[in-house]
Order: sequence, then structure tokens, then C-alpha cells
Amino acid sequence: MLTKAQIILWLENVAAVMRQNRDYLTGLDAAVGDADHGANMDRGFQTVLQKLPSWDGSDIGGILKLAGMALMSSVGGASGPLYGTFFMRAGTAAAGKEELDDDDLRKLLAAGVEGIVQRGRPVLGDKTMYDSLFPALDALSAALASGADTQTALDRAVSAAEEGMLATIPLQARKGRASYLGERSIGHQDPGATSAYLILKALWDAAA
Amino acid sequence: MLTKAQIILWLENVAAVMRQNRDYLTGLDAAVGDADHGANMDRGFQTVLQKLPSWDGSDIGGILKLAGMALMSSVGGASGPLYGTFFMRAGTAAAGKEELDDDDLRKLLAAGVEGIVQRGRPVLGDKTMYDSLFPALDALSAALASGADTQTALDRAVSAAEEGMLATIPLQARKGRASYLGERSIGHQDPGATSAYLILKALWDAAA
Amino acid sequence: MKKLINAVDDVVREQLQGMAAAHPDLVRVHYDPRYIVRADAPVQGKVAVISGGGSGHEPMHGGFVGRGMLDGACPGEMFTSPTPDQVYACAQAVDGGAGVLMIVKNYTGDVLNFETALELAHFDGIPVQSVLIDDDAAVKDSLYTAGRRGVGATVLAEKIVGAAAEAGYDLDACANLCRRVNRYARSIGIALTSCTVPAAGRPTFELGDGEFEFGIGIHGEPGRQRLPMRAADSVTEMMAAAILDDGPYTRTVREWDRQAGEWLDVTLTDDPFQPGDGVIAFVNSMGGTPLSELYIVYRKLAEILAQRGIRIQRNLIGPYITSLEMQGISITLLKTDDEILRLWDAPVLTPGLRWGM
Amino acid sequence: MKKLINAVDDVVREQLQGMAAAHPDLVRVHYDPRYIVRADAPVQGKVAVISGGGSGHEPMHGGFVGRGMLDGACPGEMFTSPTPDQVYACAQAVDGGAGVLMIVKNYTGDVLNFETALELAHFDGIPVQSVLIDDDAAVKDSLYTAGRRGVGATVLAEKIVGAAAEAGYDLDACANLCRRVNRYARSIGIALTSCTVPAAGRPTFELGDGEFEFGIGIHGEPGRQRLPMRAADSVTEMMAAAILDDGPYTRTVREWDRQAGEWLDVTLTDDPFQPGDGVIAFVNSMGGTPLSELYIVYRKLAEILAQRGIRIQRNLIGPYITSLEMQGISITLLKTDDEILRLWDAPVLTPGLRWGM
Ligand SMILES: Nc1ncnc2c1ncn2[C@@H]1O[C@H](COP(=O)(O)OP(=O)(O)O)[C@@H](O)[C@H]1O
Ligand SMILES: Nc1ncnc2c1ncn2[C@@H]1O[C@H](COP(=O)(O)OP(=O)(O)O)[C@@H](O)[C@H]1O
Ligand SMILES: [Mg+2]
Ligand SMILES: [Mg+2]
Ligand SMILES: [Mg+2]
Ligand SMILES: [Mg+2]
Repeated sequence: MLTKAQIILWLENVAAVMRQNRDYLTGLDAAVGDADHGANMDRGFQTVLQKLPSWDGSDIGGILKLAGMALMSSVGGASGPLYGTFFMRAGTAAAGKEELDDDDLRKLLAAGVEGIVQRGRPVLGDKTMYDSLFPALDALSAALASGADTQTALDRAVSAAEEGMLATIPLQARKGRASYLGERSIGHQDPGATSAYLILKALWDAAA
Repeated sequence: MLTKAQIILWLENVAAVMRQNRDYLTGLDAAVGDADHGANMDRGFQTVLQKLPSWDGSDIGGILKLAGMALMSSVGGASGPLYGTFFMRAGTAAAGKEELDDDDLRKLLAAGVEGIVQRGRPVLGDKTMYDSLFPALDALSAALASGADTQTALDRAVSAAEEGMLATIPLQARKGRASYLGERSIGHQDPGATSAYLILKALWDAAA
Repeated sequence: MKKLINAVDDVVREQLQGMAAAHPDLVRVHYDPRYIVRADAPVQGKVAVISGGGSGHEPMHGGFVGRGMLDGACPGEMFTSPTPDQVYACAQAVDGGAGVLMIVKNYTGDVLNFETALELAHFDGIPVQSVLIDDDAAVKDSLYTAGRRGVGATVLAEKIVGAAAEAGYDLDACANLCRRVNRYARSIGIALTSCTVPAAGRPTFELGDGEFEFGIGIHGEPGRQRLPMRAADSVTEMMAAAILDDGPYTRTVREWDRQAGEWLDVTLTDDPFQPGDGVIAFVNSMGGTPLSELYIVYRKLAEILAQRGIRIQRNLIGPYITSLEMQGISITLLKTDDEILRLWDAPVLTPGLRWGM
Repeated sequence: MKKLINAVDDVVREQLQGMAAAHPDLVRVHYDPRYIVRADAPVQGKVAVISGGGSGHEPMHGGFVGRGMLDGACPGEMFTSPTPDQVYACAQAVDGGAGVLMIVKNYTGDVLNFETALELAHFDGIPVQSVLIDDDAAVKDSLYTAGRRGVGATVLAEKIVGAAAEAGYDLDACANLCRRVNRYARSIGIALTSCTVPAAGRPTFELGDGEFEFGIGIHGEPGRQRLPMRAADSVTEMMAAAILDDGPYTRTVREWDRQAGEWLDVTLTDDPFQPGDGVIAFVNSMGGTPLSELYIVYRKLAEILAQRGIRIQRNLIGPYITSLEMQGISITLLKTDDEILRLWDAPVLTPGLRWGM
């Protein structure tokens, strides 16, 4: 069970985490991309943080949708439309909710990830954010199906995301900017897979 | 007494010396100028060296004049017209000569230095080639007046040139490119004063 | 990092303010969201051509707004594609009733943001088309990558299609011409140094004194290969070969079906250059390479093309699509035909490209 | 040193070959001695305007040869003024009977070599005049220096006087106009990095990450002062102040007396800028500074000038008088009058500057 306050806390946590990891994410992107992922995510979630108080009247679905729109119009790059879509779709899936039960949570995340797939067409192993998100969603669903509670399920999801993130290191990128490097992308951790892990970890923190 | 062969040897010596000191002179010019004096002098005297054999029929005056014209049309920069004038005027002063007695030598150098003064209007202490050339000429004249032989007089001239060259170090430049540095030109040896010293030293070598 | 900037976060806004101050006769700048339009936008009855992408490539794209070229440009953050709301607002501002053509460089970020903007404009009733530019021959396949990047051909396409729009071509004719220009063009880039993204504060990559990057894009990213440095003629030979020996290139792209209001997957193939082709040769500085070196490269390129039986009919030499202060160059060759040449020669009056007026 | 060059000794020749290959419709290149002339030179009955100087400042001067600007340019070795025989041969090649005006930047090397060339041309029966450009406000006095250097005003003078010659002004009128342009112009330059002269192989000077050089010339030389790095707005304020707060400047120069056939010492004084003046504002990249930073500086400059009651009537922003790949900029302000503005706006068609045709 997650409350609206916890969802708000999640977004606040993400904003704090992106600020802390701004240079780290940009450093990862410098190695295989164009050195802006940290700046992009930080800019986006600072915008969300700033607008959050004015969304107070909205339900969880509304807040997530507005967060998605704020990301969409402030992040830019590849990650902007992808994370923007993630949160907008998640919001649509949670429309009208003032709190989320476990199945709501699963559906919300599934809808978000599905949005990313439709926009970016990532396939597992392409070395993208999807390599964190897919296993995380899978682990969460499996945990919930086997009767685990929210916190445990999220814990499994975060572990799976972390594993997925680390598993991008040996991969050769096939999507996004890193793919232009060919074999030179091997040996570097994907920035988007890292920010996706951080977003899920922030959710776990908010749920604790 | 200097023979035509010695004058030719002088020019050959200068070409060799400028090649050897190319980077050294350019380094001096990098500190207070535009990092080309070595390249300029080397280019000029390589041109002289290349053309020398074809001037075989000329007398000393003719050879020096042709050398001046070759420098004039290959060196460029400030030093090109100055050294070009030096050798052209020296050549005029030695017109028709197949060998030079001590007074011829003095007149020749005096005419060359006078040419530099007319073109560049340097004053002693301006931190230019003139700061080597003027004391050298002065020392040579004084030595000859006091009865010294050619080699001794040239020896005094080279020592005076070297002193003059070193004396440019503490000076603030008032002519040429180095003058734009204002006080920052202090502490650096003038490239042109250095090449002038090298030219006189090459003459001493040829006369030996 | 040493740059003539103030606060890192103000770089893009302040350069736009400078542009607005410098060229009020040519362009107008809108700040929230950010876009640049022709001073006389919207031009009634004319197809509006817009483009955009990350900042840091100046004069592209904002410098190409004006008569005979772009109607609007949307600058993103440094090397970061613009957001959909920027592009959507720009499209609304320039639409003069004949529709809007979006020229989009093939980067995941640009593609996704422009796609969203196009959908917004379409459902708003604005006739819209978009064309992907993907001319970078450094990217070999499209199956295992995001496909060829849009690089130098973008500048040429903006000039040529801008002239067509000015001459009264309709939206589909502009889009088809733009696709042809893209199909006829290939590029390759190299870097001698990295550049420093202001927000990052240090060079994106480090290159030794004896190395260069071959097959770079335009975002200060490392290239396909790091190679020992060689003489300009040899670099030019490698670059020319990468373009001229490049075989047919096939990829699947999403094209907008205006009638159906949906994206279609379309498979396209570009044909290689042939002896007898006439070309526009574009030798571009990535920012930090001086004009003199571009001429040294152009000299060799002209020699190679003559040997290959390819005629240079026009050229463009200078910094037009850059990566901040990066030292490096790109070469773009565009096969011509009479229509392309005529449109290339048509007058253009923008801050960054001007002739005939 | 990493540059797109072949042998160090071939740099100047090969870049000229590139220019010749790229712009046969505009210019012709002569290699021994080296000079560049308009494709249609000599133009009968028109005053020919020529200039020259060391290479490494591209597009200046060769890139400004063409209709409405220079008739000829003499490129020296890298940062080394051309030799008299180059200038003399160039003057002969462009003289169309109405005489030749030499625009000479005030550097000892340029002055001495052009003086000799002018004497040769004069005694050959060609009517000749020369005008010294000395606009660099970084040089405070002329008593203890070689006098102010010729920098950014050179570009503006070549454009304006070139237009006058094209419009049929006679030799003395061109020379007088050129002197007025020089009197009306002041410049200041700064550097964030040094540049590397190919023959030297390493940077002319080293600058720490937290420093910049204030008051540089255009030959990659260090400036008057080394200062801690500061924000763009603050750098722009310093530069604007160096120009605007500069008092009257008096110096003695050698001017050619065409009738007497000899040099005369003439003492000239330039007046400071005044509120109410209209100006052409020229923000120039030394080569490695990207356009975006020039706009950031222009933005602040426009603000400062507005506060000072000085109206910017025209501007020029870009790399026009450079020092190889040096990062840095210069600002030139030129006071205008109706004649200067009209000639500035006149059509120009050269490889490096083009409008109106
Ligand atoms: N097609 C795609 N599908 C899913 N994720 C993608 C795709 N392309 C890129 N990404 C993700 O986006 C990240 C890069 O984001 P960012 O640096 O903000 O944008 P950009 O690459 O435009 O500079 C990559 O690390 C990757 O995880
Ligand atoms: N007016 C002058 N009179 C005499 N010598 C001068 C004058 N101006 C410059 N020089 C000499 O020329 C030297 C520089 O020569 P060079 O580097 O070849 O030319 P440039 O300064 O044009 O690059 C200086 O070191 C100085 O000795
Ligand atoms: Mg990125
Ligand atoms: Mg020098
Ligand atoms: Mg980016
Ligand atoms: Mg020099």
C-alpha cells in the first residue's frame, strides 16, 4: 500500500537523488554519449520539485501525469520523452487513485515501462534504461504473485534493477547515442539504466 | 684583409648557424614576439645559400647586394627588410671589390648598420638587433683605429655584440613586436639582437 | 574549463539574447518556450520549414532562420534535443496556412521529441510533415545502432528546402525534396580535440597528441575509432573513401502518414556515389579548426574527386555545423541535379548564410 | 601540435591551392611570388585596393579579395609579413590605371616591407598610396612602443574602402576615406588560449586554466596583462571600457608624398568616442571561440553601448581576423557617418564576406 504522500515523497526523493548524482550520471554519459544525462535529469526533476506544491489538489494519477508532462517539457534529449512517457502513462494507469494497493502499483509501473517500449522500442540487452526497468518490473510482479508485501516486492525490484544496470557494462549498445561507438561502448555502464535504478530506489525509500 | 672566398664562407656559415639556432631563435621570439624569428632567418639564409653558386661571377659588393635582395624577398617580417637593407647597403659600400682591407670592412659594416637605422629607426636601448650591431661596429672601429689586425678587431666586435645582446635582457622593448608587451618584455633576450650576434660571429669564423 | 560565458545555466538563453540583439531585422526570439522565428513569421501561404536540436552547433539551426531558409528553429539545452512543447509552439508560430515541415536529425532524442510535437501539431489541425536526416556514413549498419546520425546534410537540406518553400512548393513537395536531398548526401567527421560542455566543466574525452577520432558525430562524443594522427592529405583520403566507397544504405524509419494520422514504418535505401555525379562539396569546421586547414583539406578533396570522376559544382567551406570549440572537420557530399542546384543558388538571407541579397 | 596540415613548409602554399580550387570564379592565385587577385583583375579605370600580412589570420586578407572589397592580397609566411617583391608584383597585377591603395597594418614588419614595395611601384610609374591601420587600444602610447597595432579595423576598412573604389572614388579619395575609417575605429583583444605556429610546433605561450590575456594582438603573442579569468560580462565590460574610455591618441606616422616621391612624418590624433555616436560593432573570434560565445559577448556589449548613449547601427559577428586556432575575441567599434554606412551596405562578393550579390 502506498499513499499519495509517499508518491509525492518519491518524486521529492528522485529530485534529491538526481541532484546528488548529477556529475556521476554526466560522467557515465561522457564515456558513451554526450555528457548531459545528469544535467538533463537534474533539470527535469528540479522542475517537478518546483511544480509539485501546485499539484496538491490532484490525485496520484494526476500528480504522476503532471510530473510526466513537466519532464517532457524540461528534460529534452532521449531520456526526456522516455521518462516523460513513463510518468504520464503511469499517471493514466493510476487515474483517480488517492492511494495504491499492490496491484495498482504493479499496473502503474507496467504501464510506464510499456510507454517507454512504445516510444523507444528498446529490446532487452540494447544497453538502455529498459535493461534496469524490465527486470525490476518482472521481479516485482513475481514477488507480489508469490505473496510478498509491497516493501519486499520493491526491494526485489530495486535489486533486479541494480543487477540489470550492472549487466549493461559488458554490453555493446544498440540503441541511443552509445550505439554509434560500436564496440567502444563495451565496458561502460549505461547512464539511463543507472538513472532508472535510482528512480526505483527512490520509490523504495519513499515506501519504507 | 678578407677575400671573396671568405665573404662567401661568411654567408655559408650564417646559413649553417641559422639552421642550428632556428628553434633557439624562435623560442626567444615566442617569449616576446610571434615565434617566427628562427624560421624567418633560416628561410632567408637557405635562400642565400641556394643562390650563392650562381653569384660566382660577382665581386664582393655584388654578392652582398644579391644576398640582401634574396633576404629581402624571402624573410619577410621586421627582420627581412632590416637585414636585407643591411646586406644591400654593405654591398653598395663594397662595390667593385674582390677583397676587403680593414677600412673596407669597417665601411661595409657601417653602411649596413646605417641602413638598418634609416629603415627601422632604432635607438640604442630599444631592445633590437641594433643593440648588438652598434656596439660591435663601435668596438671594431676603435680596435682598428688603435692598430689591431682584422681578426682581433672582429674578435672585439663579436664580444661587444654578445655583451649588447645580453644587455637586452633587462630592457623594456620600445621597437618591434616586443614593445606591445610593455613591462612584460623585461627579462627576455631580444631575438634580433641574438641573430645579429650570430651573424657577426659567423664573420669572425670565416675570417679566421 | 575556460569559456566566455557567465553562469552555466544561462549560456543558451544569453546566446539567444545576443542573436536577438544582433539581428532584429532577420529573426525574433521567443524565450519560454525557446524558439527563433523569421522576423516576418508567419508568412501567409508559404510552407514553413523548421528544425531544431541541441545547442552548441552554432550557427545551426538558429543562424539559418531567415528568408530562403528556415522559418523557425528550436534550440535545446547544450547538445540536448529540444522538448516537444518548444517545437509545437514554434510550429504554431510559423504556420502560415500551408503547413509545417520539420527537418529532424536522426538522434533518438530529436526523433522522440519531434515526433511528440508533430502529433500535437497534427491534432491541432496544422498540416505537418517531418523528414529525418541520416547522412553519417561513419555508422555502418542500422540494425545494431540507432541508425545513421544527421550531420552535415542538415545544413544543405535546410538551404535547399528553404529555397523551395520560398519558391512556393507545397508541403508534400518540400518533404519529398528534403527526402531526396537526404538520400543524395553522405558525410563523415573527425576530431583532433574534444570539446567541453559547459555543464560538464571538462572535456568529454581526452585525446593524446598523437591521436585523432575518426567517425565522430556532432555532440562532442568520441568517434567510431581512435587512430594515430596522420597528415591532412591522408586524413582527407580516409574521409573521402568513407563516403565514396560506402555501399547502399538501407534502414527502416518512421514516416508520418498525414491522412491516417499515424506513423508508418518505411524502408529506404540510398545509392552510393557514381563517377559522373555532380556534387556540392561541404567542408565544415567543428568549431576550433581554422579556415586555413579547411582549405588544405578542400584542396586534396578536389583532387580525389577529380580522380574519381566526380565534379564539384558548388562548395561550402567554413564552420556551419559545429560542436562548440572542438577541433575537427566534417566532409559532406551531396549529389546534385538541376533542381537542387537552382535551389542552392537561390538567394538566402540569414545570420549564418547569406547570398544573392 | 595537432593540425590538419601536411609538411610544415607547405601550409601556406597548400591553403592557397585550396582557395584557388574553391573559388575560381572569385579569385586567382599567383604562387611565385605569392599573391591573390580578383578573378577579373586588373579592373580598368578603378582604383585597386590591396592589402596583405602574415598568414594565419584567415579569412583575412585573401578571403576578402573580390568584388566590392580587395583587388589583391599578399600572404606572408605564418604570422610573418609578406616581402616587398610579393607586394610589388601584386600591385603591378591589379593596377588598372587609376592607381593602387595599400592598406597596411601597423607592425614593423608590414610597414617596412610595404614601404619598400610602394617605392618600387612608385618609381615604376604606378600611382600609389598607403594607409596605416593602427586601431589597437591595448597599446597605450606610441612613444615607447612601435605604435598601435592594426587589428579589427582592417576588416572594416577593406570593406568600406573596397566599396568606395568599386563606386569610382579616385586614389586620393580612397586613401582619405581609409584614413578616416582608421581614425574612427578602436579595438581591443583578449585570449583564453595561445595558438600553435606550425613551424614552432608548440603553443606560443602557456595560460593556466584560471587566467586570460588582456590586450593581445593577432599574432598569437601574449597580451599586455595576464589576469585571473572572469565571467563573460565582466570581460566584455573591461573590453568596452578599454575602447570607450580611451582618450585622444596621437602618433607620428610616415605618409607617402606622391608628388615629391618621399616619406613625410605626419602627426595624427584620433578623438575618443562620444555619446550620440553611431557605430559598427564588430565582435570577432580569434579562431577557436565559438559563435555562441560571440553572441553572449555581443549581448552585453549592446547593453553597455546603450547605457553609454552609443547606437549600434550595423554589426559583424564571427571569425574574420583570426590567429589560427586561438580561443579569444576582439571587439572593434567604428564610428559611422552616412558615407561610411552607405559603403558598408554596398554589395560585396568575396570568399569571406558576402552580401547584396
Ligand atoms: N531507444 C531507446 N530506448 C530506451 N532508452 C533509450 C533509447 N535511447 C536512449 N535511451 C536511454 O537514454 C539514455 C541517454 O539519455 P540522455 O543522455 O539524457 O539523452 P541523449 O542521449 O539524447 O543525450 C541512454 O543512456 C539510454 O539508457
Ligand atoms: N624598428 C626596428 N629597428 C630595428 N630592429 C627591429 C625593429 N623592429 C624589430 N626589430 C628586430 O626584429 C626582430 C624580430 O624579427 P622577426 O621576428 O623576424 O620579425 P617580426 O617581429 O615581424 O615577427 C626583433 O627581435 C628586433 O631585434
Ligand atoms: Mg546524453
Ligand atoms: Mg617574430
Ligand atoms: Mg544529449
Ligand atoms: Mg612575424
